[in-house]
Amino acid sequence: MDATTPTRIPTGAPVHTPDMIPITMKIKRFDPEKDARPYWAEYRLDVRPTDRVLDVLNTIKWEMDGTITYRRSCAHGVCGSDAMLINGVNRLACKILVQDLGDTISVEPIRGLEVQKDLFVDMEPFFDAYKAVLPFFINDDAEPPRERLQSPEDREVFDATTKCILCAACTTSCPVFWTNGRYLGPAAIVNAHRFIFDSRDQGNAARMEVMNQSNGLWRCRTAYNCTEACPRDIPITQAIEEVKRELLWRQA
Amino acid sequence: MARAHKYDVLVVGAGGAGLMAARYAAQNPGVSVAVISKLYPTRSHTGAAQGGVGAALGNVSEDHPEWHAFDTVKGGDYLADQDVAEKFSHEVIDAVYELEHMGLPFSRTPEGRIAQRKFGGHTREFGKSAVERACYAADRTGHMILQTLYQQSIKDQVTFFNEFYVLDVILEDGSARGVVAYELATGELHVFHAKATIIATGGNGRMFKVTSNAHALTGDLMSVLYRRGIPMEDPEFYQFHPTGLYKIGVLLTEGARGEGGILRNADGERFMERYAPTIKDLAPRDMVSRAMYLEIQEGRGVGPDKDYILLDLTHIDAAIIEERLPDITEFARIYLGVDPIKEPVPVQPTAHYAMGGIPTTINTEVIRDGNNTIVPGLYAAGEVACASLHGANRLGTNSLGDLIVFGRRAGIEAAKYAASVDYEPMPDGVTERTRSELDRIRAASGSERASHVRKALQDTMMDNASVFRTSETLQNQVEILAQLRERYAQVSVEDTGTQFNTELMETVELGFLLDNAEQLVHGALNRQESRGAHSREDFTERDDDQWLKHTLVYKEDDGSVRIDYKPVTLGKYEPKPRVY
Amino acid sequence: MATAAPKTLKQARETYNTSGELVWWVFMRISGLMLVFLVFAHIYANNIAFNAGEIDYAYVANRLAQPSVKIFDTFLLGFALLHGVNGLRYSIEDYVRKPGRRFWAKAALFTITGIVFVLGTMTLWAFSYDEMGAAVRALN
Amino acid sequence: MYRGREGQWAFVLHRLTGVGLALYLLLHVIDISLVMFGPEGPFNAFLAFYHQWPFRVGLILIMAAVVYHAFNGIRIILMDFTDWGVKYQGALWYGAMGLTAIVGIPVLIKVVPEILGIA
Ligand SMILES: Cc1cc2nc3c(=O)[nH]c(=O)nc-3n(C[C@H](O)[C@H](O)[C@H](O)COP(=O)(O)OP(=O)(O)OC[C@H]3O[C@@H](n4cnc5c(N)ncnc54)[C@H](O)[C@@H]3O)c2cc1C
Ligand code: HEM
Ligand code: SF4
Ligand code: F3S
Ligand code: FES
Repeated sequence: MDATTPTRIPTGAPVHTPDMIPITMKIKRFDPEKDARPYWAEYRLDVRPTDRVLDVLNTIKWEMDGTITYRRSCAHGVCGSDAMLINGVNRLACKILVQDLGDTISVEPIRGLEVQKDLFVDMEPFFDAYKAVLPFFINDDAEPPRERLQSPEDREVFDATTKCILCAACTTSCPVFWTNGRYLGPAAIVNAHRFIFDSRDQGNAARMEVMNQSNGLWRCRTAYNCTEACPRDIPITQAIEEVKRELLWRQA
Repeated sequence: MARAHKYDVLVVGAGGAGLMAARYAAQNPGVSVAVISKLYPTRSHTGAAQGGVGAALGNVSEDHPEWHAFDTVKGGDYLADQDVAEKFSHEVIDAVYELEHMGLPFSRTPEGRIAQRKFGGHTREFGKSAVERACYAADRTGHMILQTLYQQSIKDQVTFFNEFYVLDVILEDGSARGVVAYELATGELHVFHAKATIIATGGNGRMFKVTSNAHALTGDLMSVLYRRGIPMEDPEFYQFHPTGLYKIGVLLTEGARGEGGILRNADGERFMERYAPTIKDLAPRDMVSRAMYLEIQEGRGVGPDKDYILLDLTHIDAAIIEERLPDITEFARIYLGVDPIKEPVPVQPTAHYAMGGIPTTINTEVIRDGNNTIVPGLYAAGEVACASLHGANRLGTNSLGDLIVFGRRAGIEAAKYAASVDYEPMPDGVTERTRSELDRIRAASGSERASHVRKALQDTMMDNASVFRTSETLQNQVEILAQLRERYAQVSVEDTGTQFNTELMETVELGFLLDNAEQLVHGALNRQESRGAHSREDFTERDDDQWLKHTLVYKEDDGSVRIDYKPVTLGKYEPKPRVY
Repeated sequence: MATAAPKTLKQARETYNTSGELVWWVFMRISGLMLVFLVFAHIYANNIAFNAGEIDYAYVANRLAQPSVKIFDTFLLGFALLHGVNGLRYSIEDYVRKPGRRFWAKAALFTITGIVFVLGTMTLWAFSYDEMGAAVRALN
Repeated sequence: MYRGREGQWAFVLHRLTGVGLALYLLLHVIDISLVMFGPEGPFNAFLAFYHQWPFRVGLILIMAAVVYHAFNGIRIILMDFTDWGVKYQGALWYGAMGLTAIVGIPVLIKVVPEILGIA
């Protein structure tokens, strides 16, 4: 793999900064201290097609209207702060570019959680559901002096579901969750999957019990919105179905 | 009135360091612990760390903690305290096993052990060749650490105050009594009374224009303590990571070079062969970043403006890239439209890591002067702290190691301290300072926008105080900072509401950033040598006779800046010229 | 927002009351497969092999006079009702959010289903359509 | 409206058809049960009532619904028990729709005129 002397000279496609284009940004706004109900606000501004939606929001906040409120931190899709309903689907604002959306962009808070202000929603019910599935490693055996062994194959089984950043894009895209907020939701199941299929973990009996509750796993109607929405490309529905089967065979 | 809370141990910050500290503090029965964070814990920037955590496990090839200690000291250009580096390189091995025991899903070797790979500056036998020391979970090691620690804190039933901004630390008669925090949801101030307070609030990279750091990394607590008279140690040592995505700064881990990636200039030349013949692209970050800047300065930069370098992964097996570097591959595809499997990726150095910070002892106790006078009840760990492990330049993977080693120490030490003392009385009017500052900003009617001041700060810091510095650029920046302070006083906010006022908080954070920039620029201006990440074009050599010492930057009551120094703890490893 | 963090298993148990969701899930699949045959055969018999526009009392009574039809229709009735009522329960639990209303909606659903089941069974088994059919034929 | 894809619409349709079928089933059992009251009973009168337009169209929709629901039901079962069912769920949905059309249209050609009383 050590290519000390280059056999060819790769220069790559030059990266141009594209010109600014005018866009219209529609934002569903709500300030509990002023507004009786949410309303749509429109902003017209020039941005680059390669800007992230988060950059556009920042430009609006920093240049046009400081009152606009949203969560953000990492700005590259790893912290899970800025899941929003963008042009009708759940996306991370920092992981979708203007050029993928066109010149009119609409942004709303994610659904099924209470809107607190503009794009802020109450995340507590989401985290409560997550916490309910015992999303932590359980193994009461004496700890070995070094690591517990796990084959690369065993590690691979649950690789996808270790990627979750708890952004809630999936849960708040789920039609069942919108109307039945007591449904655990895909994010919680994903995080249960991460442990259920970890060969080192021993906590499955308890976890399965939670999954099996009336608002648990079985409420999933395989609508796939979660899978489409996940910014980490976790095959969520696949994971849910794996847990369903595991639970079924276990009970059988 | 402010709401009041009381906990034996208070942890400020819920990144890797904070969560580790909380976990260890909470293991002492009878000690109550709470964690305050301005972000939900899993949003902390530890989650962005990609490449790995360095520990001499020797799972792939022979390795020893002594080698690791040596690499750390040498990588830090001998400014690291050697007692700290030695302790660290031994303890980090335990800490990594412990993470594994908490369930952290490391990638695995065929034998089922924790997988390890090469990383910049990590060598076998004191510099002979690169060694596989970075324990990793694909390119999401930090994510896994953060998630695992948060998961454990759920198991341990740790109490969290999320989206609370700590805006002041209460120091009275030389000891810490707790903090003042602003609740974003309500706009209320809360007073947290504590026996021991642990600061773990991460970095301050947002003072630069191109950075790998999150929007939230504004050096809040470094500034708060600075204003309270605690010095900042070694702030001039700020690391630029060689491979940030062109223009946006999103990081591409050094693991990419660990897996065989190569940096090339416009001629397609592997220029690192000239700068570091032995380990080439895996030289420490400061050297690589400087080399890249020099290539660009000499006209060998790539692109229409000849202002970037290429990271070439195209010769690596596509399957390996997809398996070991999936996230950064995706970043390049999304943000630059470049597929690393097919084409080299445009990169440029990006502001990354503060080697300096709140000065602490090896036991994470905060110190207030060059005589190592301890501030009772105050601890610091993680990127915000400076236990002098990283010296003048941090080695890749040593930050995650720092979090778990010193986070753990902080938790243990703070709990021990809290168990041994009573609550000291809470003085009156502790919220006054914070309240009046918030009221001032809310009521201000000036015409300035925080965003404009911040942008000016970031642009000028990038121009004048980044990879290369001269007395002229730094002097210039001192003046610019003074002007920016004046402009800051004119900043007003449009959002005067109480609930979820993020504009108000951004403005407060800008104030913190200005302090951080001040510390850095003054430290850099005074240090007339080049060492590690601090590179002066007017003093290009390292000067051990005069400058083998740590900087301490103080804020005086009248607002002026005072610089002091303290000695470096030396040991086995004699300072030598740093060649790789 | 301050969160006294975690949900313990105990709390989780309190939040989510146990039920036979798994069993129902399996039943939906098995009954669904059975219904494919039952329903399609039913439609075939009544709408394709026969002109649906001409259905009248005589036709129905004639059909119900045959024991094989009785048995077939009993299966159809049982599976379809159970499958359908459980499906309706899913919908109620998803859309009727207030606990009180949800209770009454489900109570009403189960009552109606019970009545319909009794009606259906009676229709199939309690009468002799031979006689009634004969009466009709006589009438014509 | 949330811009979901195949999976979402498959679910919405499955639920709508399911609920429609279940409600129809309840009515259907009730009206058939009227045969209990003998030839002089209300059965034929009821049938006459059903022969009104909205009910005739409704009956056609119910038949289309049951075909879709059945095929999509099989799609769901395939997803539940096979990995490829999940992987190709989108294609399977188009398949279910296609089968619905293939089976449904001939049936409708036969049945619609009869139900509408044209034939
Ligand atoms: C892109 C990237 C990749 C990296 N990769 C690696 C790597 O591969 N290996 C390695 O060793 N290191 C790496 N690092 C460095 C390392 O990740 C960081 O230094 C480290 O994660 C910092 O952790 P922390 O716990 O100190 O702070 P953080 O994780 O940044 O957490 C800070 C916490 O403090 C809270 N906080 C901040 N201010 C306040 C306030 N005023 N009030 C209340 N709470 C507050 C925040 O909410 C947050 O919870 C990387 C860094 C970056 C940016
Ligand atoms: C013809 C063959 C049929 C098959 C293969 C079938 C299959 C299924 C399956 C697998 C489900 C479960 C869906 C899920 O869990 O996501 C379901 C749900 C349902 N079915 Fe059927 N079914 C059939 C006929 C019927 C009939 C005749 C009725 C009406 C009585 C009916 C009413 C319902 C209802 C109401 C639901 C619930 C829908 C939901 O929750 O979204 N089904 N069906
Ligand atoms: S599963 Fe995906 S969409 Fe859901 S919370 Fe995790 S990262 Fe977000
Ligand atoms: S959207 Fe909802 S219904 Fe299931 S497949 Fe996803 S959780
Ligand atoms: S800001 Fe972190 S995920 Fe978008």
